[in-house]
Amino acid sequence: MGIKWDEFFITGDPLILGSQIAILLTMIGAVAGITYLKKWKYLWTEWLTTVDHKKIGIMYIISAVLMFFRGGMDGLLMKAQTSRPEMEFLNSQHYNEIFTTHGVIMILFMAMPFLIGLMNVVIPLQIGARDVAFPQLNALSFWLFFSGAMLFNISFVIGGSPDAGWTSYFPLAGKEFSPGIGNNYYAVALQIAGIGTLMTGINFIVTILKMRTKGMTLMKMPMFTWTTFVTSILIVAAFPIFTVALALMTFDRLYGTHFFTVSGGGMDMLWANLFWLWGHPEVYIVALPAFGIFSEVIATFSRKSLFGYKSMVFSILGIALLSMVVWVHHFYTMGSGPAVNSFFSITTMAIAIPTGVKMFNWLFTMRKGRIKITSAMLWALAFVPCFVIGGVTGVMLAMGAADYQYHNTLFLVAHFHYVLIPGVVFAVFAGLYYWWPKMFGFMLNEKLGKWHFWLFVIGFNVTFMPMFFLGLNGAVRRAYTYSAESGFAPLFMLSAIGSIVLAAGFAVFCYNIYWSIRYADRNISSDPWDARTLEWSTASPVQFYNFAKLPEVKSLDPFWHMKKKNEGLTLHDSEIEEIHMPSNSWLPIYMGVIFGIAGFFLVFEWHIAAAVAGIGIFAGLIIRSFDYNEGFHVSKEEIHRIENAWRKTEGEVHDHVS
Amino acid sequence: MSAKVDTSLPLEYQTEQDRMNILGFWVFLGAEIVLFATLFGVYGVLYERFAGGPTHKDIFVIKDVMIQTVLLLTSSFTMGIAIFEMRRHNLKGLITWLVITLALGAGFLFMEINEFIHYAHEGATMQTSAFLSSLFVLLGTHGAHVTLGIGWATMVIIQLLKRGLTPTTARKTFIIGLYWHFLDVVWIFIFTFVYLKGLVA
Amino acid sequence: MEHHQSKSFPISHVIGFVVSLVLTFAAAGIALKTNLSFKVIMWIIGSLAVIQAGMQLFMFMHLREGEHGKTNLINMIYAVFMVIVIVVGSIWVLTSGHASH
Amino acid sequence: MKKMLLSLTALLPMLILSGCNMVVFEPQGPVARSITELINWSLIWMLLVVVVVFGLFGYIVWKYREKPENKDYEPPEEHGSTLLEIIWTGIPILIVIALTIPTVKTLYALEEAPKGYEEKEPITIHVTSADWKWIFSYPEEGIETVNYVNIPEDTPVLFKMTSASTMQSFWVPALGGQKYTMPKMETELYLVADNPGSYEGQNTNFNGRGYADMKFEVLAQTQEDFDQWVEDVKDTAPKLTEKEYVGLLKPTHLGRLTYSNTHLEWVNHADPDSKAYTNPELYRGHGYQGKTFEEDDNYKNEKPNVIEGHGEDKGHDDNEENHGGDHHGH
Ligand code: HEA
Ligand code: HEA
Ligand code: CUA
Ligand SMILES: [Cu+2]
Repeated sequence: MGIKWDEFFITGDPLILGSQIAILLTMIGAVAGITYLKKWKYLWTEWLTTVDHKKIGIMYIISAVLMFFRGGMDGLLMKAQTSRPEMEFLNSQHYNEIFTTHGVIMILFMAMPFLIGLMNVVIPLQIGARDVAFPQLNALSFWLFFSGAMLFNISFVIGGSPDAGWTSYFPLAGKEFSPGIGNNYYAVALQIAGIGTLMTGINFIVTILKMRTKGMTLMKMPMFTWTTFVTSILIVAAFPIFTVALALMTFDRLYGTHFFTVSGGGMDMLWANLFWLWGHPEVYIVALPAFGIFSEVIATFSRKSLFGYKSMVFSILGIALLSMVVWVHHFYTMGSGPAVNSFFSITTMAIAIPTGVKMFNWLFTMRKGRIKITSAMLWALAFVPCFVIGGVTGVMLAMGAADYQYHNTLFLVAHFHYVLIPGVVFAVFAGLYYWWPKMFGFMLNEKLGKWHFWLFVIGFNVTFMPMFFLGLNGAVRRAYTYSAESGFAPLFMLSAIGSIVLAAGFAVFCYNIYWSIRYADRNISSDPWDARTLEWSTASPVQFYNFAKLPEVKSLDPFWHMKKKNEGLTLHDSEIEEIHMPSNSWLPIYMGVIFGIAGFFLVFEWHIAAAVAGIGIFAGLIIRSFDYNEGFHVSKEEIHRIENAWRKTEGEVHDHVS
Repeated sequence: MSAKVDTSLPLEYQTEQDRMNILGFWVFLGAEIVLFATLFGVYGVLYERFAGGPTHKDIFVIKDVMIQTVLLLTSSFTMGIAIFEMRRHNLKGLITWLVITLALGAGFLFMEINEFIHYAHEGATMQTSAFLSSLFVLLGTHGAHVTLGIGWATMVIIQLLKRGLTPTTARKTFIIGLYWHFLDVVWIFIFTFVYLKGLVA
Repeated sequence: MEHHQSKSFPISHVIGFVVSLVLTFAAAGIALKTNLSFKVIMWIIGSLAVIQAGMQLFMFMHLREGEHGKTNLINMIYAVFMVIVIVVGSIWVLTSGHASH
Repeated sequence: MKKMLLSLTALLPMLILSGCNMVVFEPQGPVARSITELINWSLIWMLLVVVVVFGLFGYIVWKYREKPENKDYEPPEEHGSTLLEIIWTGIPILIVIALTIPTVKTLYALEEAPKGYEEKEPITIHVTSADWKWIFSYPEEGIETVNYVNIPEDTPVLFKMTSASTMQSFWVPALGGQKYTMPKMETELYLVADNPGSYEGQNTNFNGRGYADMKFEVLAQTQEDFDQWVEDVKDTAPKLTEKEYVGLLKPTHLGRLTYSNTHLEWVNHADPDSKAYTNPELYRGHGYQGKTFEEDDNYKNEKPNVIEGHGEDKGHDDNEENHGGDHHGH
């Protein structure tokens, strides 16, 4: 096969060498540690083969936090490089790889899994179900995502990172201009992860349509469930486009076809078109669940039901529909003519309308409330002003003619960090602080939480606010350096300082997790926030079957009303029935691994090896087809024992702090 | 999940899990439609970019295409009959019609492979031009789906033979039926917007 | 759904099959044997394809059957919306402006 | 929250100080000016939105925050208000309309020679971007420059732009907005400079290692100076040969170059059938190398593959038949 071993590992760069050693040491350490603690069996049976939505959710979140770390490191390196003019810290090639992996990792391997993780943990609980519709498929989704993420991440030590931007525009990303295999990693790893995401979408659509507990009509669903539902629809509508685009990219790069190439009649603009047909909905795929999280958090901590529930639902639907018809705003400057640009300017600006409705509904949810400023709520509060800045600058970009001056400048970079970070990162932080007790049975430290919050929010504004002004002064994105005469230096420096504060905030967050695992009080109530939705009506951490008796719903905010009227909170022995649960399975992780191997060979263009691994994929599918495992039943005694452990007296839901 | 069985419904709809699987498959078909739509869009953009290579009229052979079409249409019909027999709890009829369906599908595949070989002989490969890249990938994706469908249906037939008609096997059969009809629907559009469009005078 | 269990002859399938053959050959005839303009032909055979696809969906795939008839219908309508956005949108965007003169 | 707002306000003066000479707000020609006007218009409305939301936000959060005094206050059940919801749907609709109208007008206007200059005969300059340099051809004058372009003041310049390699974007912020340059196709952009002066132009669309330094100078001159410069170039500059030109297209940085003929004589990269001068080997160098395809210019189809006499009798410039990789007939 002519394997070039001398090119296999990336060598010669001290930063990368350091990472290689660090990775190796971490791996050895992890293996040794698990062996020493004799945890292999536990790991295998409790986590790696699990089909429990809560554990899958937690695995998503852990991966996402790790990816945030990696992506954040990339961000810091970029900030260091541009902190001074003519800086010689990273060379241009290295910078290009870093912003590419930063963008891909942050959006696809941090934001997506973080939100999908929270969805996994929360949605079945919120709708009063025992699991998702297809638990095994859910595990498969996770392992495919994980496999794709790992494949993408090894690129910087083995074979070389992709370096054509997270948008990977052709012709640059084609073989003529990027002959290295870095961009194969992009095409293959995102494909694997994308398939997983697509299946998550299908799974959640069916779960939400079919598994809602008795009485929960669509218009009684919690807002996070609504946004998850609509996001899932967007995933199913948009991800196949990306699947095709990536496949065509793979064909162009590996098999010499001419979809996007310069020669043979290929059309570079077609890639941009397909990428954004997926890419724009993608940014709302990450934004919508985040909006759902804020809705839950704001309602809970204002002690009021969501203002304008119906208009909230309609604006979500409106955003989703509009988001499918705005993609051209990412390439107004491609010259498709004023008619096209006008059309897409209008559709894009129209998204401000439903988003504004949501904004004001949130504000008016708080009005007349009693706003309890916890860490979770702080994130939701900071979201409002920060996202408005991101949103209105989005509207400025949406004006086609004006975009001719902003496009591909740091103004754009500032815009999307101002929507992505408040819109997604703040939301996952809010969600994490909010649902942490539900996941683990103890709370994150509130004091550290506030440090985390202030450092991160201030750092964020200091980092990205200057970029608006740099952009308006002509500083372009993706440039690894700039001249001293440009006059950009002070603002770049300010921005770099901001990113250090930002990183300090993130470090406090990590420390908070560590601290809370070690010291936090384990003896907390199952409903510590005095919350409103069903997930709080069961134990913390949630027992594996979620609900001993599936709750019945009569109104919005069902748990709130159950508490108010004191009904449905008790559990009589006579109500306990056997519960049927799905069994663990090794197939999902097997499929993840085999996909990863096949993908790896494909990246290196070792087609025969890839084909052999491909047979393994089919073997897995066949085994699945013949698998008739019916799951198992939980006995009444076991349920009785588990329920007694957390319900102190019959029917009592623990009192809440506050 | 195995608990409630509603025997007033056709076998494949009797349990909640089966109903969820069927709904899930419909959603998956929605995704498949988007996938093929993207390929059609790509073809629609690139279909006249011959780069000096062969054009539609140089390579399409209408007679073969008509045979392929009739084969696939008939197989969709026989698949319908198979499901019809399933609903009558006629296992033997079901399997017979399934096998006929697969034979027709295999015939279609055989024709398609021959067609590709013929194209290659005319100097029309996937590397020749954008038009041919998009043509091969569109047809190839459909063909790969048919191949997968044949393999999958074979698995289902084996399970039917082993286990007889149960709600689970019935559901699996029903789903492969949906899949097969769907491939036929895609072909109708390939027939119209690739072959006929390319050959219009 | 009941109608299937009782019947012994799959009449709707046979009708569907015949109709699909007729539509197919009609489309081929119009495309290959008439001298209508390209546009007109494409509109006609395009419509025939849509009719035939709809027929398959309702007659063979039992789109409206079961408790999810409505959901399935919405699903398909949404899919058609996506098809239009992707196909028409892409072609429009990539063939106007500088690409069209 | 307070702290955050405070830190924001502390930032502001600094930003404004450095902001008062932002190039986008100092247009040097009618094209850029029309965009700046649009931007200023949008800024007014955006500021309004920001003020309203921030105001409401501050007021509500301050007034209804939990304090020791209101521990027992139980908020009312409240599900919405149709009137309010209509208001905050309606007003944004009006704002969007207010933004749409000038946007669409400007979009159409930017495709034509700017207002007030319709009479003046525009000069045409072909722009060819390559990795990582800008090549300017003056077909009327018969001269060519690399990495700088001289234009007469007060004269509309029609840039006809294409690329010899990747997708790039031509941007001279002081004079107007940007547009992409792409291989085998042509985009057009009008710019006018009010006064003599030097303006920086650059690529904004990332295209690999040399991207950050892909800049050029636009020098606007008086008509006399410009004519003089053209004469000088014609008299003194060397002639460009195809061989030399192929060298120019390699992925390199070049300083300024000047020639007394143009490469359009043998190739116009905007032509859909033009030769692609790609150099895959020169882009190697980072990471594990995959296989590259020999036929970087699709050698297989050098002669149109003619089967059954198709298209043979018709000439190459017949528009109907000559679709070879084209753009639906440029
Ligand atoms: C979570 C992600 C997210 C979100 C939510 C948004 C939201 C929006 N985005 Fe953004 N965008 C990105 C992520 C996101 N974007 C990314 C990642 C890119 C760059 C990708 C790349 O090139 O690498 C990008 C790029 C981008 C561009 C391309 C620019 C260019 O390349 O030149 C444009 C242009 O129109 C745009 C517009 C908008 C608009 C109009 C919104 C709107 O949805 C915003 C709506 C919100 C508000 C307006 C605020 C609240 C509303 C009110 C208070 C009501 C009243 C307001 C008005 C009437 C104005 N975005
Ligand atoms: C969700 C998405 C997301 C998020 C959260 C971020 C977060 C950040 N991004 Fe992001 N960014 C993108 C998505 C995102 N970005 C995208 C899509 C692009 C475009 C890519 C492209 O052009 O192709 C981009 C591009 C981009 C650029 C532009 C590059 C260029 O065009 O030249 C820059 C430059 O500064 C940047 C910086 C940052 C920084 C500093 C953060 C920070 O918020 C990161 C904060 C996180 C940390 C800092 C975590 C690490 C913390 C530590 C390491 C602390 C130390 C710990 C201990 C001591 C224990 N990003
Ligand atoms: Cu790009 Cu024509
Ligand atoms: Cu967008």
